[in-house]
Amino acid sequence: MELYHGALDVKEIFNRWLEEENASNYGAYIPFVGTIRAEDNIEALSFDIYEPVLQSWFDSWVKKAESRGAKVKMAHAIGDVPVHTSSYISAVFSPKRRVALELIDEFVEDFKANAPIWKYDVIDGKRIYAEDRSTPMSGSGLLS
Amino acid sequence: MELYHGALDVKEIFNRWLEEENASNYGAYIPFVGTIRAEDNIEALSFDIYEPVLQSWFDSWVKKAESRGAKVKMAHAIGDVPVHTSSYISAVFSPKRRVALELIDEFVEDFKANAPIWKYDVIDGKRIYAEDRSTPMSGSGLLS
Amino acid sequence: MVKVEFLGPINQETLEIEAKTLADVANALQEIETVSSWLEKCAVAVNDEMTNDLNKVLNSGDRVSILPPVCGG
Amino acid sequence: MVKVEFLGPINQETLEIEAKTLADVANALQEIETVSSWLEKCAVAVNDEMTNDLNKVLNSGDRVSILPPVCGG
Repeated sequence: MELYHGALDVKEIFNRWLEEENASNYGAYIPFVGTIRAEDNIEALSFDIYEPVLQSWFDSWVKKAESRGAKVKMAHAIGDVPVHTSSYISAVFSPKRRVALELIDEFVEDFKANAPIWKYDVIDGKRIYAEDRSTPMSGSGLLS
Repeated sequence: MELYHGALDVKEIFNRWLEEENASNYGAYIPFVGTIRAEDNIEALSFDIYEPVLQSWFDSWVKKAESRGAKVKMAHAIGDVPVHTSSYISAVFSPKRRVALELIDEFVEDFKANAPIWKYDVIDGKRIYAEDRSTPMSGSGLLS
Repeated sequence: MVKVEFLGPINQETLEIEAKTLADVANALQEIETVSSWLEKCAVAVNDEMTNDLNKVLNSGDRVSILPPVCGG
Repeated sequence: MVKVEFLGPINQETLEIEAKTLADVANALQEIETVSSWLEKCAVAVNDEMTNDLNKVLNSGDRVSILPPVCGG
């Protein structure tokens, strides 16, 4: 798991991950690259991350992938990420195509629902919590 | 659609596709990279392609993707591709994550089933048709 | 005369045959030993367009392609 | 004493409170105006481990984290 301040260097990350698994004999490599769209007059998105829980979440996915013969990787930005640059890359490596296609879908969807990351629109230099696009993590409401 | 003699230059292709769509305002970019696994004593896989029908197949996917606001790209190797190098890259660009994840799955699976490409194991320099891993295209048996 | 070409692993040179429809092509190919066993698992294109219609009318100079089972990627 | 920290957009400094279980934390937080409206949609971690157990026993020095709705990517 890799965290960066500001936008990701997508090429460097993609290329390095490719090289890291060059000799691992995986048949399928599926990265997912998330890029900030220009919409609603935003200048950037901004992210807070709670790293200890993100690391546990990621570690559990490493084990889940291993049990299916696969490997997962991810990188995410902290702080401001301007429009048309990238905040998120995840990837699956697997011997088999079907496992890779299923895993990238599950991994990205669970990331959206349960990775402890908070998103803010940046408009006129102000940081506004993206409440309407945010999802309560599983187990929410315990203290209410 | 891009066809190459021999192994693909994965980094060049990934990076160039990223740049091509840099200003297109897509939020999700999902490439699928297919790499030749070392197994069953093969030295390489080798591919024949019938380009006119492959081009029609690909063009119909371009339209299908467009109707969902997305874009598809693909590259494939012709001839011999050594183990641990790549023969196939396809990619989906889409504004939305769900469309991208669904489309890459459908695109890759339909590619495996209906792209007019024939695969051979290369063992001791001989080219052996991979009959047991091959799938009759839809409409097969018309002349039998 | 139409041209019939055999793609990928089918070990058969291009043929020129008389045929008014794809059904005529089917009848001709079923008589050729090296080819007949492939037909069950082969798809067909006419002038590079895939077809499912055995009654498709052929014109002189048309190209019929025989496509055996595929495995790209 | 346990520490209660509020993550992401919740505008509340870390608190130190007396609590023997998470239920005690719940009772305390429900009394704080800036925090109570968040609780319904927040998940909870104790010492960085997510939990669903309101009866979870807390020891002095434990850290309780309050995690509001997320949106990575």
